[in-house]
Amino acid sequence: MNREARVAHSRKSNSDLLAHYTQMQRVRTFEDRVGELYLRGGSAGSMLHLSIGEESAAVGVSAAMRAGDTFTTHHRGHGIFLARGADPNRMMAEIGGKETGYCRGKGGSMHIADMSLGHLGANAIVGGGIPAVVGAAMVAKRRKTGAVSIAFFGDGAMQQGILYESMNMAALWDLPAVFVCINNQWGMGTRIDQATKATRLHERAKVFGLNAETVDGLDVLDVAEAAARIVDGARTGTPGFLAVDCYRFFGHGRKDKSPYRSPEEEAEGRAKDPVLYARQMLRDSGMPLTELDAIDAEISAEMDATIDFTMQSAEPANDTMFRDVFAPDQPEPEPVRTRLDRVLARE
Amino acid sequence: MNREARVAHSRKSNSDLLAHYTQMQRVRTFEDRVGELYLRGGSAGSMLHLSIGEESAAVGVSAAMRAGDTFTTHHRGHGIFLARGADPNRMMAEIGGKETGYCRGKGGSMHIADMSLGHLGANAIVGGGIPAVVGAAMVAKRRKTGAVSIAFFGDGAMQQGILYESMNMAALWDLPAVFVCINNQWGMGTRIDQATKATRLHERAKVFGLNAETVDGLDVLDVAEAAARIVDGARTGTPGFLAVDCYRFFGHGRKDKSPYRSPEEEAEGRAKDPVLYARQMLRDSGMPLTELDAIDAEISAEMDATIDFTMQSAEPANDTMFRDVFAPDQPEPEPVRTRLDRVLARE
Amino acid sequence: MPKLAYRDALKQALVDAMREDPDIFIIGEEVGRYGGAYGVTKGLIEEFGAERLVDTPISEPAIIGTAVGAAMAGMRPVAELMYVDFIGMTMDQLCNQAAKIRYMFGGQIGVPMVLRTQGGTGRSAGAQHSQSLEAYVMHTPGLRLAMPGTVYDAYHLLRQALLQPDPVVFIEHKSLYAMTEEVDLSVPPPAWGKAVVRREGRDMVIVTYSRQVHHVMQAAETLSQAGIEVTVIDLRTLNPLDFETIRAEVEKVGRAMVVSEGAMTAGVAAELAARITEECFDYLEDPVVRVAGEDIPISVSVELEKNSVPGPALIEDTVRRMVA
Amino acid sequence: MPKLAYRDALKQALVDAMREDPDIFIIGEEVGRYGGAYGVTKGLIEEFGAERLVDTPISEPAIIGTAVGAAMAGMRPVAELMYVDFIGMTMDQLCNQAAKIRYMFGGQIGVPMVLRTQGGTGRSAGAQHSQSLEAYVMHTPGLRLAMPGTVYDAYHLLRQALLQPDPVVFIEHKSLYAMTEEVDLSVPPPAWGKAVVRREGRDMVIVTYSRQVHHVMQAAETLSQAGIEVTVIDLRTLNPLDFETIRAEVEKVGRAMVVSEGAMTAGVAAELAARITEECFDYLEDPVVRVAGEDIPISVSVELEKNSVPGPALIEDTVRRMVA
Ligand SMILES: Cc1ncc(C[n+]2csc(CCOP(=O)(O)OP(=O)(O)O)c2C)c(N)n1
Ligand SMILES: Cc1ncc(C[n+]2csc(CCOP(=O)(O)OP(=O)(O)O)c2C)c(N)n1
Ligand SMILES: [Mg+2]
Ligand SMILES: [Mg+2]
Repeated sequence: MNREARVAHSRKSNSDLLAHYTQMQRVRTFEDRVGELYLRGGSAGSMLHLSIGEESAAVGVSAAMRAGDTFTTHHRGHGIFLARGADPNRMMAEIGGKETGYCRGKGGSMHIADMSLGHLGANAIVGGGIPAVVGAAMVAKRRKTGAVSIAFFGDGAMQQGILYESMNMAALWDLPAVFVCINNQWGMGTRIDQATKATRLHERAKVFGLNAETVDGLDVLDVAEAAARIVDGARTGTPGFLAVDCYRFFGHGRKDKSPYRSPEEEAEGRAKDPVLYARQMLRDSGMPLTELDAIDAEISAEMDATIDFTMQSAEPANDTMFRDVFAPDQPEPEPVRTRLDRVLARE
Repeated sequence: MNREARVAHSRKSNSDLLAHYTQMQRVRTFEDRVGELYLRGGSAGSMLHLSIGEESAAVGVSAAMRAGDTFTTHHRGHGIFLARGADPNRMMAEIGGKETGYCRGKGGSMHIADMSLGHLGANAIVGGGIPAVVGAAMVAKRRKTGAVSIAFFGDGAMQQGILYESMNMAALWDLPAVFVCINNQWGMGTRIDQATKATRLHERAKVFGLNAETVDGLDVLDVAEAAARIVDGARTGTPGFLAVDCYRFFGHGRKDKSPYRSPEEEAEGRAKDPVLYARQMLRDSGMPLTELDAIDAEISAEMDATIDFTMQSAEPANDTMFRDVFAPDQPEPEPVRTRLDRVLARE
Repeated sequence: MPKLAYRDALKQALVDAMREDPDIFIIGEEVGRYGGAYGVTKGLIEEFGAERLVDTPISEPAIIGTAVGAAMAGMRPVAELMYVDFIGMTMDQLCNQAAKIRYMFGGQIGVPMVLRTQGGTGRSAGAQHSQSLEAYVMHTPGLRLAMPGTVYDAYHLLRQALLQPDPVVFIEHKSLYAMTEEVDLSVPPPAWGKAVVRREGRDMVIVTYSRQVHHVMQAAETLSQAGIEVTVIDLRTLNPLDFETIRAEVEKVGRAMVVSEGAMTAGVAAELAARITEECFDYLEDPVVRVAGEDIPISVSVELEKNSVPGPALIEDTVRRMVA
Repeated sequence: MPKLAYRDALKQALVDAMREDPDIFIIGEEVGRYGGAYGVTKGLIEEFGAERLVDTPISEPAIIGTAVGAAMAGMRPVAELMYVDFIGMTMDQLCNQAAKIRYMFGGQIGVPMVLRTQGGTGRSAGAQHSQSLEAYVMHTPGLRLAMPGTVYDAYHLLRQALLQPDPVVFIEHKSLYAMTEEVDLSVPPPAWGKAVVRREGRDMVIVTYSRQVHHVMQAAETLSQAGIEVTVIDLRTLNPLDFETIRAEVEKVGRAMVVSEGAMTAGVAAELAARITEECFDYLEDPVVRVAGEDIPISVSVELEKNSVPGPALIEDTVRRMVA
């Protein structure tokens, strides 16, 4: 769409756009605070991956999802989880490794999940969470729940074989499964065209029999539309694939200064800012800046609170260490110390 | 090509066709004898996979290969190895688990190899031998040997993720690698369309950036032509993929009676007999039947001898058991009995 | 009492469990139409249909991953790996995902799946189809591990595995499928995780599992004729490990040996020997001796294959020398 | 003497080896332009170029498979797995292919590749990035296994690994990269496969490797101040395993403990304890005690992570109680 058509259109779908903007701004602000937590030494985990620049993928696809849908994410999944309704306090606390976190501080940023929101888990293995959606989609289909299951992953995972096995199964069995590749152009220090010659990513899914598209992530409305097509298609039995083109604004991890890419490239990439773009669309369509500022301020306060919540939360107690290896009704694994006590007691 | 054009053509390339026929007939006859060895209880290994019906793939692709080229095969690889010049005696002896075999009786039918002929090994893991050709092709490219490396595998392996990882790397690095899928329509009891919706197999390779074709395996000359295109392309830097359509005439293993497919289907499949077809082409182009019969008889005698060779060969000596776990200059792993002798000697 | 084959006991367990629990389904290569490479699921598709006997493409990593997802979504998959030798393709999904999900996610959810597979030697199937890889599984926190050695256990351990809240790796032995026994399946089984003392003796405790139970029992018979009486413990499950039964027997007898088909170094036998030594040291007259698979790949040659793993003769001989 | 970091010693080994042997090349994710996730290969691409520092897509199974093929074709690849935790995706290529090729093919060819990777805890990297999975490797016939604990060994073991005719899995420890030592690399190293006695004492032999060498040495210092003297054996390689050094020390001292960061059950500590017991039983006053990782996944929480694996306090305390 050209700019004029877009303004007209966004006026029409102004309320959608506002909702998307709000979600995207929440994601962006949350990610800012995560970085802050990290710098304050409050985050557990040496690895922390921010999704700044990718907000439209999280929010646009999420808009096509319903309660009951399930999903898995990769290691850069804060935005998706938030867009699906996560409590930012519990998220931040989990990232901080606190007992008030979603996973009681055991998982951290890369292993966060919430069954009640259909989040079957983030994953620190590139591609590791992909096949689970085939299983979840199979269950949804069999139980006729009408739910879809969506795997979110990065462009790097396009080179993991398990993706093709999973897409093939989804197609073969007509499952309500969707594969969403958040193509931020980089996998650590490897640009997508340094990882593959087949950079038209959706073609790879199409050849396996999936509905497949690529969408530019600049405009969240475009993403939402494409996602609606793909997700609705999956709901009615044709699994789908969506590549969302965007840019990883910062380093791979919080400390990575991306020396492997040029300032020019970064400037160009960051110019494609879906949050700013939505803000401008809203303004262009007549929304007063003061209103937008008010929204931002509210979000800022909400996210500030997550840091306090986290800093005030307790570390998990040491005796939780042996819990949840197996189900609660099962004996816990015997601690090494207990074993040693018994062995050494003989003397 | 229609029949007339084909006859004209085969007359032209009569000498090629005769050579191909001879090779295919050798493969077929060898496979017959393998079955015999098995029934006589002379084969080691409960698993024995015959390539009857697939001879044109082995011979046609082999014709495009040169000395110095390397290859790996799947579990149904006797034909390819023979076509590349294997000594049928040593092959049969290996299948019989004898010390005169290619691998001194340790490998058997599914783990046969010959470095001097570029055979980097058959594999009992579906897809297991595929990535090795990426490595071998990388070495060929770096050393500028002009060699290609070819992975042979079945249609079942098209659903193994490692194939896509390997093809992607070959494309990315412009390697002289070729992926040959011998599509005999079945993987054990699973017809190709029960394993995937994407039955136009070469499309999957094309999307990753490979030269890719499918060829009907009925006419070995067609296979040889297509293989020449694909293999030559790889030699000059564009990796390739070739699917050869054929039919697995018999069961998956020697004992499998294929109850999962209809007699009609089998009859139709076996009607596409590349050996018979080549024979008819030769006859149609004026070759006297007596000459063909003489060739067949010679082959028959050659292959009969492999059984005698095998039956007369010795089993590997028990002390070879610990040999070749590590290089010859390394100590062998200590046998359990030696350990026990030492431990029990204390008393 | 009726005679039943190990293979058929497994099938019966699947049938009975699937009738009771509509959430159980089987997923793997050739499990449906073909009936399983070793015939265990033959005929099941007729009763349960293709929805519950899901024939898959040859995509081991995704088979296990699909089962993980289905288990998280509330069903109870039985994922079949045709040979345990293929576990190497799936260990990320098995060990990084299935085994850790409950823990990483703070106990929110479990992965109640069974991974059915088979291993071991005896069919001259070569280096990539004859391994005993249970040590990988036993070493991985979060996985249960059952290895039935008898027809009765084939049935009951599989039934019990299908009630577990956590992932169970269930490894059958390829050389036992055709073995028949007279069994009364209606006899209530020992609790999940309990070992069984198959024979009692005063001279030696032998701890083992899976097919080696038979090799040990055969050696025990012969030894008995020579006046040497051994206790034979069949572990049945390696996780949970019933160490209390081992302890009780070893403390009575004062001498122990462990027998495993897996490669000796860093294998199951090492764990059992180390554990027995730690816990029963003052009762031991001799070191716990390991009889296990050689630290070599398995040859396709029938003789070399046989000599790569423990057999009754080696077991018998070792006991004699220890007891002497 | 110059101070050198573990990370830089590894780099130096790669540089020196690559200068000598043009067939060596490095292949893996982020090894070239990025310089390795832990900076080990930083700058190498400038000297050796992209042909010898092959940055790959994220395709672990094919990375290992490619290395296997390149090794068979006559070069000497150093395949890098960014975390040993990813080994689960590659175990088919590693254990069914690399480890068995020489054997299956009757000795025709070997697979002289090095798989460089790193493991262990200490960076709060969570359950899928903190494991110590060396037991899988040690259990697999056909693989060599080196685990350097010192800067000197980081250099020399890697140099030696790059001369081996067979596949070597080389596992670094993520918590050691920044560690510096004063070393003279020109001192000739012990032969490949030899353990080193880092300290000698009369009260206890502690057998360990990799980072736990430092925990043990630290405990040994403290114990020494209390008059307890321990012998510390750093295995350096787990395959080959230098049992003769262990035997000699244990026979002198009569008491042994093994320390490993890997999960205890069916882990490396089990193998070492079993082996020592078997071979040195009559010299042992007490059972060989295992101090090892808990049988649980690793938490991201810093405290829980630390408490999941052995540390100096636990080691010291255990020795005290044993010696008391
Ligand atoms: C199996 C596996 N291989 C490698 C890594 C290390 N790693 C973590 S993230 C990453 C890059 C992933 O790139 P992409 O999929 O594009 O996701 P992004 O980081 O861009 O969101 C790599 C190589 C890993 N965690 N898991
Ligand atoms: C990784 C792996 N999975 C499963 C098997 C069991 N298996 C052996 S051959 C085969 C079918 C292979 O079909 P295809 O690739 O088409 O080869 P074909 O037998 O038709 O030549 C299967 C499933 C195996 N050997 N390896
Ligand atoms: Mg990316
Ligand atoms: Mg086939």
